Amino acid sequence: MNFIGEDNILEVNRVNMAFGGLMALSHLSFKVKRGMIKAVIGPNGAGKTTLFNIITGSFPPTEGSIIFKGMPVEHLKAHKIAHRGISRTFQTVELFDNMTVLENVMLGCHTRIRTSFLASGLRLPMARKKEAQIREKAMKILKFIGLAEKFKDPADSLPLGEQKILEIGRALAGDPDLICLDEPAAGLNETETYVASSLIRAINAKGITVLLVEHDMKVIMNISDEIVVLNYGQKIAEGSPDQIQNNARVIEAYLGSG
Amino acid sequence: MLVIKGLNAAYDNIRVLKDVSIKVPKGKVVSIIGANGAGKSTLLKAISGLMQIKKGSILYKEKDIVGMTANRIVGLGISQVPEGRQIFAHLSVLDNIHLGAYLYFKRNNRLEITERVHRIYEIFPILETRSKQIAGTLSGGEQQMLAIARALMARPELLLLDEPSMGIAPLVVREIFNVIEMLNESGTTVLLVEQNARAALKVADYSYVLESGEIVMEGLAGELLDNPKVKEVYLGG
Amino acid sequence: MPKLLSAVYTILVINAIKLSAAFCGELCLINSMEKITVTGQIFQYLITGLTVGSIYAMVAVGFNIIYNVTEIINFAQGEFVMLGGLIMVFFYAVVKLPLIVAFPATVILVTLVGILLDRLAIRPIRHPSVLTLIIATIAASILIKGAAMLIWGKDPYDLPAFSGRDAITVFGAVIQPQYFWVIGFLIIVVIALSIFFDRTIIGKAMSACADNPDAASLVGINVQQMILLSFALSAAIGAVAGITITPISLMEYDRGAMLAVKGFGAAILGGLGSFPGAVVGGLIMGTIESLGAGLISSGYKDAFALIVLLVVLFFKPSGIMGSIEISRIKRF
Amino acid sequence: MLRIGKLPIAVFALFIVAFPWIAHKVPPIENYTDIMIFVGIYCLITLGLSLLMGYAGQISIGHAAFYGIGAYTSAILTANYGLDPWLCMFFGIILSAVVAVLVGAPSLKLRGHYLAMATLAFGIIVYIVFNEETAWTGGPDGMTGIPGLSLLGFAFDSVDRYYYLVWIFVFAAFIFTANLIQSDTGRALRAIHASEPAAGAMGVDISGYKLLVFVYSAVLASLAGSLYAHYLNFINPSTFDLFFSIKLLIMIALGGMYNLWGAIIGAGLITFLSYEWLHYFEEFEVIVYGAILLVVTIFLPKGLAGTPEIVEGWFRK
Repeated sequence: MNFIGEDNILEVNRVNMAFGGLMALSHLSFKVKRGMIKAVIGPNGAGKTTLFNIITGSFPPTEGSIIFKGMPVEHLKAHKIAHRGISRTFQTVELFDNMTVLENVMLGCHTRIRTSFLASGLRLPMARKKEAQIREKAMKILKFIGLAEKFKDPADSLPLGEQKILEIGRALAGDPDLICLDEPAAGLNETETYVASSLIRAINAKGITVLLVEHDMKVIMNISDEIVVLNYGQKIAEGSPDQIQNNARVIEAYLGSG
Repeated sequence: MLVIKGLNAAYDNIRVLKDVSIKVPKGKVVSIIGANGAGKSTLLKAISGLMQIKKGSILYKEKDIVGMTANRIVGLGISQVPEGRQIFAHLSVLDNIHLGAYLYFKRNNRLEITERVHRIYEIFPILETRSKQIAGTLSGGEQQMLAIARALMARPELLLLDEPSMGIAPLVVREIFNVIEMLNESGTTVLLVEQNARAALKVADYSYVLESGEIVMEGLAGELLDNPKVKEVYLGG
Repeated sequence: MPKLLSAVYTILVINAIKLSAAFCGELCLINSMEKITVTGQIFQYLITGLTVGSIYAMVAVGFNIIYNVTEIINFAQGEFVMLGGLIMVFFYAVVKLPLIVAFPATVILVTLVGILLDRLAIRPIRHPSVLTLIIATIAASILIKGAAMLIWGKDPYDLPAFSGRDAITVFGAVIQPQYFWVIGFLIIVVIALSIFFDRTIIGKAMSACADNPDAASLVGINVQQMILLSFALSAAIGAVAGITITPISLMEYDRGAMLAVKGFGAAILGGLGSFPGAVVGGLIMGTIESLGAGLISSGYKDAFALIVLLVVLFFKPSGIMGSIEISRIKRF
Repeated sequence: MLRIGKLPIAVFALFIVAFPWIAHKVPPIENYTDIMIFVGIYCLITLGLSLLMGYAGQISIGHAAFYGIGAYTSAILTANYGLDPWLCMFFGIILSAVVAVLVGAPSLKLRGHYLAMATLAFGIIVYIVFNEETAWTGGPDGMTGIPGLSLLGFAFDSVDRYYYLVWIFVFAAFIFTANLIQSDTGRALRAIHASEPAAGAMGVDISGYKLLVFVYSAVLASLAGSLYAHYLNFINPSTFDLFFSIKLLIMIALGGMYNLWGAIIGAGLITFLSYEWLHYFEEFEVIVYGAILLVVTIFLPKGLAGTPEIVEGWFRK
């Protein structure tokens, strides 16, 4: 499907999310333009991960809607949303630790190339052809993210920096239109952070829209086109990195002075 | 106060620490910086008894504590604030704080415990307003404060902090480092493990750099801040 | 195909007829025996249900103790009850100890079995996962059952009621004095445990172990000791349940599994981990079973409780008194 | 761990083909062909269970129920209605699949202990039905007069003939399952085992796959039940009790559920134990099972099929 003239790939419309009596998000609205890198920042507990979970279908919002490529998706389950073209990574790495590096990325292709239960069980020629396709595509992605040499290693044997990169690779394998990255630099050192930010730029250069949550302000200011700031589930500011850095409310609630 | 000599540790035959030797003098803040996976957390776990040691000695007040279980080491005056805010998520904030003084409860010092809780609330006023809340519902920054508060309840002479700034908003990080400085001024010795090298070096007196399980550099924190190699690798140039 | 359809249809019809016939039969029988009224009969089922329910409640409490400390479901929980009954028989009938001495002796012995269970089956597992823990406790339950069969054989055993068998009649229903013992012990156990877990620091320390064992040892809690204590406590409660129920319903070597399943049903129904929930769950479970067996079909007696268990699991797995918020952060 | 090599399959196939011939030549094991029929029947169930438990990570302690549904459908429809046995086998499979969907859809939303208890309760309920519906099942006394199998006039009426029939089914199931594991479907199942949130985010239909593999394992168990009924020509409920479900658990735990060979090894060992070698233990039998299960859980978490890995580990040291 092609949405020529669709300016916004994602719209978050007046989303409310309540857990028990606690409001994790209240009346949150913002838009993500196709092809940009948009960052969501805010203190812990501001609702950033909750927002990601709602966008990617872990649970539906209490109220409000999420419009992706012009269609509401807030009621869909996670795998349906993945099929529509939203992919994600997790704050604490969620790799499949019972698989190799290659298999992790191969699974990422699941949204695009799949074989049916019967076809795989009977190992029909069609299933074999698809399996070869999947493998080829996964290797290509591993080369792109620079982990091709480690394709046979168990995923959990990689150092954290590479695990985070691999998770991004796995998310890329489904050819998403929008990729949501939950703290891609958390726990990484300067060098690893640099690798991760370059990768995010490279992904964006391929035309994939990026939505990311991050604490590392250097990463945020360097790579994002627009920033949304959350505090206690509410949007307190939105704008370019420069605007945000000089926004009085943001300084007071999040960045601190000096 | 704490002297570690030739420490070796391994997970499933993969060596994580190789002949690590460090010293933590009484009343000082010592920090260990290094990349992820360098073995920083393992080192702290080895000291606090959560991790089995292959070889080497850990002398605390001239007494070897290698092989002691974690719950006994706490009794000697070493408290650890574990990585990733491991509070008791299902219990209330006050229960969490009380459990920090578990060993004192066993000795039945009720009055002293009330006093200490009071003192904790002075340091972290936000915890007093949340004392009835289930700890798992606190924000990340509040959970980190709670984890520190819980460790302080045991009246440690040596406080081990594992990545206190990880995943926390910059504003709260500053607050937490202020608390560390304040604790040190009131006499607590601190051993700090941090990814955030700049903050760690600012607050510390002395520092070690850990790379792939080995100490590759050490020195006064101020000197390391100006060291070109440290600058390049850990402070981002 | 039509043949099959008609077969299925016949099955349904026959069952429906059987059910209603059984129901009418029961009522007719009651009418013909003028001494027992319908309400009396139902009251009788209720009393029996509450008594059996108290035992399920105690099994559920045992589940909860271990679960609250370790997040393990101990599939061998029912074996403690069985052992309680049979060891009591041994002390009372073979060693000829008086009741008052045999009782604590039995509890101590079963508690030892609980401690051994932890030391020999749970602690040695190096990388415990839900699956290995389930398998280990099932293994232990088979072992205990097998040992019981070797020692006591396959016959059911009886014990004298604690305060005689002179029944009291209320509204036409016969109440054994032993019923009061069962319910009394349940009340004592639940009150004591609630105080222990909510008010004492050791109780809180035990909950902390379930939450985060590493963090618990970092504040000075001896986690292994707490786990051991939880197994000991829940074995002791199982023993009490077994000793008090034997005079009413006898005891044999293979009762453990069914008691465990129904006790678990009670625990789930009330909300896993909650002690008041265990009591409510157990009583409901026992009542449904007793009414179902009495009014619908005695052959399906065991099935009623299990169907309730499934319905609860399918529609409200957090139970009627459990907290969804808390069950969401649990590991297992 | 995952590659199922062609060579081991060929060697194993050769062994299975030659087995009856060898058994005839060696008097002490002459009756082993008969036992091997039961091994094959149990293999069908354990193959499905190892896919369900080992690969997809979903526990079931109620598969005796599907085994029983297969057996009783075959028995009731042949003995009481004179339907063709193959047709009955098919009906059994359909019925098991339907029951598996009805029970599996709500159960598989549950995790860990809850799922274990739900399947356990389901198994016991079905067992009670077998006992109570006397008009259909003959109650505790069981049913007789279940006919044997024949195809196009060829009767599987000798031990050897039935042996080959059963093992053809086993091989088909083995190859189908092995293909599944090495495909996109197998990866999806392992992904669910490792992390449901991540699997969902990567587009894996979690509840769909869980149900699919649950139904698949139920179908295999039902097939096994039908084969059992037509071989023995007699069934009674005690074959399908809780202990049988536990025995299945022992089989895959002993063999190793993370490897398809484990399913075969486990089924083989436990069957020979219970039909042949455990006679010496008599009443101790149950204790032996408990001890095996406990020892395996503690010392061989990956079962016997995992021992090469352990040995390899020693050498690396």
